[in-house]
Amino acid sequence: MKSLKTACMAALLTAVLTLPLLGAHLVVNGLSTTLVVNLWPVGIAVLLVFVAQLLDLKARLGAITQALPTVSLSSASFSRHIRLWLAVVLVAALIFPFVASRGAVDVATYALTYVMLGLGLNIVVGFAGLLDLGYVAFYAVGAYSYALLSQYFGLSFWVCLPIGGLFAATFGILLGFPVLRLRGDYLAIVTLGFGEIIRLVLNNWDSLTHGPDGINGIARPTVFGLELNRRASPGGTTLHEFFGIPFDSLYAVIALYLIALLLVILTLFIINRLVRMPVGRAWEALREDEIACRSLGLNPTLIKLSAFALGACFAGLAGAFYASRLGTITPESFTFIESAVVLAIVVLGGMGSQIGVILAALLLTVLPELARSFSEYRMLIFGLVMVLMMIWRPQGLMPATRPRLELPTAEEAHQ
Amino acid sequence: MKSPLLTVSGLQMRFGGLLAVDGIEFQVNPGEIFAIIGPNGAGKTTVFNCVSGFYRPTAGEIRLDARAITGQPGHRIARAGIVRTFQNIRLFRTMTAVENLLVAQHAQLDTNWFSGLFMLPRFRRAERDALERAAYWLEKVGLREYANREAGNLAYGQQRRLEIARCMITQPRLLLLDEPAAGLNPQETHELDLLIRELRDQHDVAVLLIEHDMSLVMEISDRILVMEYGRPIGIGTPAEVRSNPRVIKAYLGEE
Amino acid sequence: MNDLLPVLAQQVINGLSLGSIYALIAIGYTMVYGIIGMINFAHGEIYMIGAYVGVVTITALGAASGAMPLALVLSGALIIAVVVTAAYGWTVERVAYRPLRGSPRLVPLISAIGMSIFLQNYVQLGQGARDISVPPLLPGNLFEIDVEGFPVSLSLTRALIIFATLALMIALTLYISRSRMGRACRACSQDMGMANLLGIDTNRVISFTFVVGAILAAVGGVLIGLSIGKINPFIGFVAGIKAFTAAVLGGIGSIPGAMLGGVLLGLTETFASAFLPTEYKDVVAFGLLVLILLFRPTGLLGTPDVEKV
Amino acid sequence: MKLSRNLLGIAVATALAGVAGQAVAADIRIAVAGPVTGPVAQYGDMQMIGAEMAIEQINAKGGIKGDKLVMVKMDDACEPKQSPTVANQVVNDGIKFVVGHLCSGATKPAAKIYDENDVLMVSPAATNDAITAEGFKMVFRTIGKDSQQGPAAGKFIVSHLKPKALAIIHDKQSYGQGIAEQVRETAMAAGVKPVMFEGISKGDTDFSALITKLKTAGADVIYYGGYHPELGLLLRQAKEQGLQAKWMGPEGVGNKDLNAIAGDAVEGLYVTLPQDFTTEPENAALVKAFKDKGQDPSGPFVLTSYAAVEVIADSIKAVGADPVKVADYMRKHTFKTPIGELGFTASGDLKDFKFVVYEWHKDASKTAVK
Repeated sequence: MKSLKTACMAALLTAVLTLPLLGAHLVVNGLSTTLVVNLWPVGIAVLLVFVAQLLDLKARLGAITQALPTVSLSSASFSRHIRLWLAVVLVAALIFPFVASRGAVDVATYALTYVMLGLGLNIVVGFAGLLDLGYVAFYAVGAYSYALLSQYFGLSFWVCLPIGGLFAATFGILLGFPVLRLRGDYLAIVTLGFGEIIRLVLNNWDSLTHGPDGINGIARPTVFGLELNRRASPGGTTLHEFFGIPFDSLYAVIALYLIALLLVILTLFIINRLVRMPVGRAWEALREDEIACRSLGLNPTLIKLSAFALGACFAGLAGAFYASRLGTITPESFTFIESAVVLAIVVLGGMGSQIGVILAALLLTVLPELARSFSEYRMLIFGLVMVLMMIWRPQGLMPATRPRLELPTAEEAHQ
Repeated sequence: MKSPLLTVSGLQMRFGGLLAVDGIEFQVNPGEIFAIIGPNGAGKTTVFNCVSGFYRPTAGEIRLDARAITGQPGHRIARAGIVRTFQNIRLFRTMTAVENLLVAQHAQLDTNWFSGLFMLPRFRRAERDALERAAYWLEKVGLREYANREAGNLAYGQQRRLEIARCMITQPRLLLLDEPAAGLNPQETHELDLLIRELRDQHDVAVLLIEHDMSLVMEISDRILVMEYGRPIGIGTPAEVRSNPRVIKAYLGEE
Repeated sequence: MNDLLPVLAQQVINGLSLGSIYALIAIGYTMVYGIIGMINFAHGEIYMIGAYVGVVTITALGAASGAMPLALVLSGALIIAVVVTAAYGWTVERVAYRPLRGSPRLVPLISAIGMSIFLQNYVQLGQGARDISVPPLLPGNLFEIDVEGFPVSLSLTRALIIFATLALMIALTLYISRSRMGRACRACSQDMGMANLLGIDTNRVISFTFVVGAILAAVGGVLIGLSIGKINPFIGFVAGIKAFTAAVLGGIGSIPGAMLGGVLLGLTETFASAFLPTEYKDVVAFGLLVLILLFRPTGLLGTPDVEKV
Repeated sequence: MKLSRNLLGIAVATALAGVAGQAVAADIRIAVAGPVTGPVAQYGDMQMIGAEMAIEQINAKGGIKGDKLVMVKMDDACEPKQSPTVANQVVNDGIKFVVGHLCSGATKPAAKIYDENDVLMVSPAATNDAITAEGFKMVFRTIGKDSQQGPAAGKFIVSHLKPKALAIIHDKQSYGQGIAEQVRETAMAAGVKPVMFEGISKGDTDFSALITKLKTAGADVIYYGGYHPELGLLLRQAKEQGLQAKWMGPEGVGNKDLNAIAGDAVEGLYVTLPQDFTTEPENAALVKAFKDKGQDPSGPFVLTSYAAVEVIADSIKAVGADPVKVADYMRKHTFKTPIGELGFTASGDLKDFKFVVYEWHKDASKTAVK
């Protein structure tokens, strides 16, 4: 039982903190600004803090989260079943759009986009340990590359997708070069500045990006050449005409979901391979100790640039898909908050842990949609979760575990 | 006399007003164990940092096999064959011991992405070879059963040996050891002595050593450079150095 | 082009007043970074909270007494804003940063970003997302001289900002160089570990740093509320980044540096919007930040720290 | 056949939430989509009270042949990112009629989804031309377009204000910049070339440098395209720096909050607004109904939202609750509403929508300028 004194002190402090901001509500009506005093929230806050201090809740909560089971992916039993688990999840993901409601499929597609962004940022922040706060810039580059290419040159989605990824990767390298020598927090701020500059340029460069109006009428992806719209563009055939079935926009929603799923599977496949390759190990080594890397002959410049480029490439792909799904994009949807949300996903999931990032992405995008009225508190909870995670579980929900490497027996070894 | 492996001539390093190292001259011949000794703050580690490319010397020249490497970036000097350990061990702590040894082989490994992405046989073979070399070196430093343990969780002595193994796996030509015996008990120091001799004899690597443990230095070094306040005060075989009046004065003070 | 002079004079005045606000907030970044080497990402929000508490107090005092003399309302608002915001500064450090002392560099930074998002939405929950307007308490200009037909003026509130910034800066510099706590701060910024060994209660010093930063940000918040007349829960974000740019421009860790950096940034931004289309003002400010960090991360007055191997 | 819950946990839960939303078949649901939260929530409030009043009054008169109208409030916070999710939710819940969305940026992506799913959308506030420029059949609006409001302001400036040096500023948003461009084109067509055409960034608070630039350019008439927060600051800082000029703005600035920020610097501001129908004699009863509920009917989007609901209700009464038939009916007929006789063009815009120039006063009142 912590001493009563500290509990009272804490309660008093809470009162001082919450009285002006929660207790007195500023109301602007016409000419005058008046105060509507409502002490309820202050009372609740003070009571909560008082009780929490009294029962020393903080320490107890900390202990509970510490005890959360960490499923170690590489424990022998789990790895044998990994193939089975992956198959089950994949089948479920494929069946899902055909059974779930249209709203649920749309939310799932939205979530899959964030899974891709999370996996991409996980390379930069999770593996290479470079805190990139301007990640939304590459998302925007991908989206605008597809939008502009499709509008000015009429290129199809499947042609623009790799181009969008390439453009974003180039911007990744452009951003990477100048920040090579910077340490963690300086790097974070420069990337933040870079993200804001990209958004402002997109918003001000009217001749190319139509500024705030953004770009409208972006073509949806085609499925094996079949268009998903109700009316076919000149020379094209639509999905429902091809199959002779009446038009139902559900087909488009399902098709978009499946494309998103395809992109996520592609991302997972590539990243999983990269992590087991020398370049993947180099990323983690860089995160651990850049000086040691240099002393062993690894060139930190190349490692950083490859991390930035790849992270950006996946954001570019997600951006191109986002543009094709929405049909219209404006600079307003590429603000810093997007970067913060994707960072929250990587942090919550567990930096460097792919399964964790996927779970966190699903959680943080589906939960607010489930309770729309609840969505007002979404960002509040994001912020709080980021702080609490760092205090109680910096390693994240599903922390990555080191893969076990079987050593060849002594006889085979030769030198 | 074979041509020297490493030649350092007129080495000077200035930090703002402070002249940390000045007028350092020495050579390390192939297969030789060369030690640098001197009181704390004599500039030993600064010389090390200049040779390994972490500092760009303000004057003087460093040659490897008669090729100048002064001021080249650290990673290029490492690829040229000069690898080092650090006073405070710099292992990749959350990565496993074997992963540390795989990262070290990055320069030699086939880093072709295409073969890696599709796990082509060329890539699988390269990885298997790297794993075998790692197993060999883990065996050599007695850490084989700790292969999958995180480097940060190993005992202090084990971490020291892993760091040395990590250097050796890059097949260096000159190994720089920065106070390897620091913090080791006599038994571990003796094992270290044997390990260094074995590396020099079986893996034709020259060793440049900074060490305070005089018994180890005198016993293992072929030649020794003594430094004080950044300047050389004596160079030669252990016997010559032991009888050099200036060295005795520096170490034992005036009678 | 002799009529360029008054325009330049007016733009310099604009730049000085804008720069003073950045300087007031930049102090918070510089002190915290100087002592525990961490960017207090939530500092912009502390400034926003200062502005809100100021407006709440002004409205309360204004409404309650009606004819309360202006000086009393203003000083009352400043005092209450400073006290409450200092409490926020202390609490943020105690809750979000102290438990993370000594953990890897990314961890406190991410916690700071989380705290910044939390505070923004916490105020939005309490006061709504809409703009709150502040009645012009101090209308009128300190001076309005006519230079060759072009009115050059400085409003009272902006003059107050420049004066307050100068006064606080001098007071703080003296305090840090003269007082016991000041010496402790300087010791901690050199070597936290050693300072701890020598018996300095480093936790108290760190809390003090956050409180001082919060106090200056609160003053900035109240004065901005008065002079600009519009606040909302998001003003802290951009102001925070710009103030950090000022802190880095002047040399992070140096208090006079924060002042110099703030003024320079204010002038750059003002002349950018004077001679370029105004929409590129922010691009120039962010561009400046990226350039400084690339070519002179230690800033104009900062002390370079050699990377020890 | 629903897959077992535990396998697809979250996703299925969403599906069930969707089904549960299905109200009793007889009622006709109308989704009112706009900014319930976010920085321009006060415009969302106007939309909500307008639509709510219309629905209550229609239900009070027995609804439509016995069926009650049900209002479903949807929040998109004026964010282009959220509006498609809201639109999909509307389609998913089987709602056939939408009064909304409010901001141009959020309306564009939603309009495409509604048109493809035969959902009738009537926006009471989005004025950007591009919304009805893509040949949609189900998209209408009960407010004028930028290309109607811009010229009205441009002509007024040239004919009444006769500027020596016209400056045009906008807030780099699709609404503000759209109207500013229209005003520039109208002015240049009439031979008046603006000396300045520049954007400020939304959320900016310090415009002293811009004001000095306006003073240097000797601007005597300044048109601002955007919402009230930034214009309020511009007016206040212009007064501080002694900039003597006549200001003009679109309906986005025309509300009381402008007075709160700018104080008496707002005196003499010209604003183009939909005709203020609250002063019309036949609306007296309606205005009293709002006042009884403590609501202010004079906001620019209150009566347009009311009218939107009324048009939908009248069309359903005529041809039943099939959105496609309602859309065709709306294009062929005119409707008596509190904002006058409304008729729709093929693209869904109002046939003629008069913007009237008002003069704004520091006590937040406004007088029409002849």
